[in-house]
Amino acid sequence: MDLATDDVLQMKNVRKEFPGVVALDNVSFEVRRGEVHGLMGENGAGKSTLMKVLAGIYQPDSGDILLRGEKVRFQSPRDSLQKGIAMIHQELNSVLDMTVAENIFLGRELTVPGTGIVKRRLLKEMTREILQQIRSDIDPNRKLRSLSVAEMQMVEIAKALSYQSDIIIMDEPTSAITDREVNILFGVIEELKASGKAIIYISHKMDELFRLTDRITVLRDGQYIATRDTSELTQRDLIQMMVGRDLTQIYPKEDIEIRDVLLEVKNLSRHNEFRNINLQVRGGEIVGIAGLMGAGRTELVESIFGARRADTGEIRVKGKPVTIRNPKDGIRNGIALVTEDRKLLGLNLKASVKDNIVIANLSAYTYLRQIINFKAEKAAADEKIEQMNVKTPSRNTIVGTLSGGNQQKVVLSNWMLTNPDVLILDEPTRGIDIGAKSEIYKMISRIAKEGRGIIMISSEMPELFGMCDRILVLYQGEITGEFSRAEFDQNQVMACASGFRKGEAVI
Amino acid sequence: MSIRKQKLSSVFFKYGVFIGLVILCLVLTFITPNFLTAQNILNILRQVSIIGMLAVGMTFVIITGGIDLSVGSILALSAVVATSLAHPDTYPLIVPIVVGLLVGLGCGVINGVVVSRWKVAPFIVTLGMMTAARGLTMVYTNGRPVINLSDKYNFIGGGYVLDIPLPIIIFVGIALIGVFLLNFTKFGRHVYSIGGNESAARLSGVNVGWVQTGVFALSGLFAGLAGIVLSSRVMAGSPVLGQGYELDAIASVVIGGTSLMGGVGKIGGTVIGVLIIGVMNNGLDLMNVSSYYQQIIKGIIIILAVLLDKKKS
Amino acid sequence: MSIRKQKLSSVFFKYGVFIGLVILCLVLTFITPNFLTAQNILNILRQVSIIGMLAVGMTFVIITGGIDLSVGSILALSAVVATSLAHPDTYPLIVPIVVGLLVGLGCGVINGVVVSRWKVAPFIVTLGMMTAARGLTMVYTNGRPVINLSDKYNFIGGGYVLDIPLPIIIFVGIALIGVFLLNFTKFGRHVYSIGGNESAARLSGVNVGWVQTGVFALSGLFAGLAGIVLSSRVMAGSPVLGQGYELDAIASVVIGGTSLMGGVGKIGGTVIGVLIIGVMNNGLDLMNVSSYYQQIIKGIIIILAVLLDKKKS
Amino acid sequence: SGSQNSGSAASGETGGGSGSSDDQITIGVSYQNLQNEFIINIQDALQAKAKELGIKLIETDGQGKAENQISQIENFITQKVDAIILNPFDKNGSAPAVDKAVAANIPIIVLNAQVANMDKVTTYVGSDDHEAGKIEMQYIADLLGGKGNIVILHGPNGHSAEVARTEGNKEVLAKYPDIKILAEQTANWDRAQALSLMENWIQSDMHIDAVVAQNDEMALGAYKAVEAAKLQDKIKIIGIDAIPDALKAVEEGKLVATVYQDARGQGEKAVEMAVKAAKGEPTEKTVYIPFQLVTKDNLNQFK
Ligand SMILES: Nc1ncnc2c1ncn2[C@@H]1O[C@H](COP(=O)(O)OP(=O)(O)OP(=O)(O)O)[C@@H](O)[C@H]1O
Ligand SMILES: Nc1ncnc2c1ncn2[C@@H]1O[C@H](COP(=O)(O)OP(=O)(O)OP(=O)(O)O)[C@@H](O)[C@H]1O
Ligand SMILES: [Mg+2]
Ligand SMILES: [Mg+2]
Repeated sequence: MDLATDDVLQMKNVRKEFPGVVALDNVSFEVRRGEVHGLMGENGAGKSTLMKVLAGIYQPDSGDILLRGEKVRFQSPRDSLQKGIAMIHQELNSVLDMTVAENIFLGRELTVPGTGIVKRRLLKEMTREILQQIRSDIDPNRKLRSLSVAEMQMVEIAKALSYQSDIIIMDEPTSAITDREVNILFGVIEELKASGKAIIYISHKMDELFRLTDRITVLRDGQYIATRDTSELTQRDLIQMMVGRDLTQIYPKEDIEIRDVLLEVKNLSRHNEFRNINLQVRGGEIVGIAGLMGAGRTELVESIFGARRADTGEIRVKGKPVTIRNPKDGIRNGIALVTEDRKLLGLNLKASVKDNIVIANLSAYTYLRQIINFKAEKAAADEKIEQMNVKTPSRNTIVGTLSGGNQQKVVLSNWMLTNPDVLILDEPTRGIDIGAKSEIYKMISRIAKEGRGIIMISSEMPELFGMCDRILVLYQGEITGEFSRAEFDQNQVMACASGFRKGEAVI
Repeated sequence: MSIRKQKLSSVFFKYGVFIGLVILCLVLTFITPNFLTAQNILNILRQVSIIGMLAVGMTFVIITGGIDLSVGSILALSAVVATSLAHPDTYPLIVPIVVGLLVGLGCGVINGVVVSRWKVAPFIVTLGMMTAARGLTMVYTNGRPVINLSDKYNFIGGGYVLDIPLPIIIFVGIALIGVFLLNFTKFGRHVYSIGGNESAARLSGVNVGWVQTGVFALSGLFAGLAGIVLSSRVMAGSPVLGQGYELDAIASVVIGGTSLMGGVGKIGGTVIGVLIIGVMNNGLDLMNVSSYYQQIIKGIIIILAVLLDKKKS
Repeated sequence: MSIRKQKLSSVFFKYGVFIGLVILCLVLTFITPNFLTAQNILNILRQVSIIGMLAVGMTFVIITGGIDLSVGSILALSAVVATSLAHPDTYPLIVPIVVGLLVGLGCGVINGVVVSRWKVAPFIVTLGMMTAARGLTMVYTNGRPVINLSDKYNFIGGGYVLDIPLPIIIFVGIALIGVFLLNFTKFGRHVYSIGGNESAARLSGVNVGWVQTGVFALSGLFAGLAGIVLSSRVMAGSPVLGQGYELDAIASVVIGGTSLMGGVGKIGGTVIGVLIIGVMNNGLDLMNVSSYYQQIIKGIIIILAVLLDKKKS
Repeated sequence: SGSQNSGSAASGETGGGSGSSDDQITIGVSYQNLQNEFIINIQDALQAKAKELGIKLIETDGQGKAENQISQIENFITQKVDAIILNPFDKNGSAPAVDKAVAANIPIIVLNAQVANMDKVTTYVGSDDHEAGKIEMQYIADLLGGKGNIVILHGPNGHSAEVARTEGNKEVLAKYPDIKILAEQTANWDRAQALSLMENWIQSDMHIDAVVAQNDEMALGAYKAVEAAKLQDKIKIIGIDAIPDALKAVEEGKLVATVYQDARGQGEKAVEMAVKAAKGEPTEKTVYIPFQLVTKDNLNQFK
């Protein structure tokens, strides 16, 4: 038997049901030694669930897992870790008040035999070595809380690698790290592959999958669609398989008449976050903000909206200076902010679709500003569900049970109901599949067409280039460049994002 | 077949606590002949009315993800202040009532402001208030009950309207106000939204500080009212009134299906929770079960009720 | 200048509660001549030792994000069972001690199992246990204190070793065990990790159920020990022992900087918290402040200490 | 009522530092629980007497916990008080406090309730709760003519007064086989609890002839339930303590009687004995201040 092509892992006819959802319906899946196996599918297709079954987090309702030909049952993550399966989870899973070393060795602390006493110094040393492998020099004594999101993600990656597992699952590992780190990770993956390990790689980013994987398996609606060699696939085939239809034009950019200035920001500064920011947004215009992770983009827009308070500077809405001290002021002045983290900041996951859609504009559906007008509220919610094409069983469905893309549409609906002049979108498509993405782009275009101004933060260059009329680039809290549509150039924008001023000669 | 079975059990879990109450009542009806009499039902309702008022306010606090340990002490402080103004031939009845309510409201507002402005955990703030308000009550009365109250004042807790004891009517009123505020107003919606996701609520323009202050104020206000009714029922403003009531109120709320994590809960559930505890106390007394065993049973029921409720989801 | 100022204030906030304790002691030394005497210091330490033992166990529970309301009742149950085996000329001393500890441990394990297997909120589980264990205590003793204890048993709470009261030595021992477990062992790491991020801990292979059971077991065990020491100190196994102690223990833990949200906390902080409450009680008694005002002051201090601590971050 | 005057903080005197430096006599007092009206009455008498005699009082509140009282006695010893007055919460639990005072050679006067080690006490001033339990039960037994059904409302289980009063109740009952206890339960000295309990008992078809409450608060709560059920002519209710509210109720015929305990006498005597002991003068071993039955007939003596 040729070991190199032997299936190290087989999942057979796995079924997993959650109340009201069949997350996995008879899915089969094989992984070989020494391959990088991509897993693709729309939001809610069941990718994470399948991997969680493999990692022992969920127990399948039926179906088998064969590891190196042997049937296994995992009752807990511990079982699966012990059998050589490690996972980098889609959501960050760090203990923020513990140190890097403590996090990496959590659950398998080395102890003085028979005493339970942790060998602290040894673990720190080992941590340093592990971090070395991913060319990181983070101090093992630092608390996770003091790290940037990207650093945290790197710690998680280091942790998963340190198990020396045969199978490593990576569920969207690059959604929060910068290009430099992505490249390091890819290097590590190549090494792992060369040493005969199997990597299962989940991502919504096509380019990564084509660059990295040997084979790709596609899931749709909890069902297995197909597994193909990557080399045989085109992007179009893949989308076809995922979405079940052809998606020709992803970016529906339209020419829209640019109108008067709606929002003007002058010399806005906030200590340690951003300095002397000037920007304008006109009706019908989509202004992009590019920059690396940690450039201060989120902080800037949060200050414009009122979620933070700027130290100095001026904000004008339709020419009139306004004071914005809290989100309420922002909303009152016609500004809306779709936050970057919808689960943490955007939604009440325990409440219904309807309640989430109307919350920011609830006053409009009341008598005497307090008593709720149920009829008006329902009508508004239904209208938005229809308009935004939210796929939900009913308006009373609990939002937490919807897929990511649909949750994002609920957030958008909520803000559109406030009828904003300026809509700010912070990473509006992060972690969202390509089908849902294209729908959200369509909505953004439509919103611009209504004469509203849009600010869009994104870490994905193609998205900014595809959608924006103008792009501002932020580097360490300062604007280093502004580009009009005609000037869009990947290299120039990247240079500004890395600290060069626009026009400064960088080849 | 299997679908029907599933449906049945899902009905059971959905209305689990309510069905629990019904079963409890049925059992008691068979065991003790005097359980199901109009008089006894009125008894039970009157007995639960005080804890019930506290529990309605507590429901709001718990839905926002908070907790209020101070209601028992606030009840006592309001009671002694109100009764000290309710001697015969002094002030008109409205004075002790309004002042008593204001005392409760004031304590609640202090709780709310410390929680929302200074961001101290509600458990700690209300633990501090619990201790301090009891101390104030003692200082105000010098440790002695306030006695010699006017007949009008005593009517609040002891009187009847259309043969129904007044405390029951007041409790029902408070419960209805609770339902109205929680389910029919913007304020109520904001209460849920804060408990569900405070940051999201803040970013959606909800004035989190106000709403938090509001729920503690409401809880304090209802505790003040409960203090007036209780002191009137026992015809004395004793400074030791209401000790330990906070735990009964919290237990009722939780038995009624409101999660201590916040975000979910209903006044209707709380009322059922209050009734379960009340019916249980009454039934065990009717059966002359020793108070020792009553405590054991009560402890177990608290856990079981929540367990039953958990199965729902 | 400004940097130095910032540094100073950051030192103050970092060791805020400790500095608070020092200031409190200095003030009392000046006001009351009898405060800073060896005898009085030993007094204070002996007086805080019972709450101290409970607070050490409570620290573990709170760091995991839980809470244990049942320690006062477990203390009483262990005390009455232990004393009932401690009459002169019956069993050797080891028997009441071991049985008393096992009772505490058993109750703690039940708490832990219900929390970790059945996923009921710790507040509810321990509220139920608080009620039920008190009832059991009453049933066991029929409401009467267990008296007539052997001299050996009475030595535990009343004796001296090298001129130091034994309860102090036991408390210091428990605190050291607490420090060891929490900071030097794998178990301690897991305690922090569960409080910091339960799902992360689970995904890292931490056996969350075991650790949760472990912390409640520990809290129960220490409560059992506290029950033995207390009943020996008062030379009687009274069924009303320890009522309300859970709140003092929780207050001490929180004053000491442990967050009710879980994930952070130190035994050292808890010891300081315990001392602050003890010194305050002692000082106010020495200054002859009325117990009513003492309550008010205590309530305010609980809130202020936490507020001070919050400013730290 | 409603007076804002703090009880103990302004205790008697203010001048001078604390402790034993001056020649003024200092007495440490540990009350069982200052949330109890009767104990507060004792406190008032104590304070008044101390003021009259120019004594400095250091007062502490055991808050219903024996261990607190032990701690407080320890504190008194540190403060080198001249004498200690202990009003024990728990017959057994507060006893170690006496040992400590004796070991430190400080005279200890035990007030109002007994301790297990009475032999070590300098002086006992008080009444016997056991006696009170007997008096109330005897009166009810007489009223019922030795035959009938009663219920008993207990104080908090394990509380020394509850223990002693129950013993007294039962001792008398032993002589009357025809008096049946239909139910007995604690209402924790609390009026509201007694009220609910009594309401429930009345529901359960019991034919109650009398309610024996171990204090007046509970008796008054029980009356409220009885009145609401319009049974006030059928059920006789008795309490202990003779608090003002109860005296009024006796006058109005709501309670058949209460049992008077002389708070003032106890408080005053305790201070006198403490002063004597502090000065090294001999004291009586026991100063017994009897309970007295209060009925409509002798009511005026007690107002
Ligand atoms: N714990 C859960 N309870 C209920 N439903 C769940 C749970 N976890 C997942 N689901 C549902 O199962 C389906 C599959 O979800 P899963 O997270 O596996 O999708 P995914 O392919 O990883 O999507 P994404 O690309 O957004 O990460 C979705 O409909 C989701 O709502
Ligand atoms: N709550 C916080 N506490 C401490 N540091 C923080 C906190 N939030 C953010 N930071 C730090 O502030 C910097 C900016 O963070 P952030 O990732 O929000 O920037 P950004 O430009 O909005 O990036 P992006 O939007 O691409 O994620 C980072 O260094 C981050 O670690
Ligand atoms: Mg996923
Ligand atoms: Mg950001």
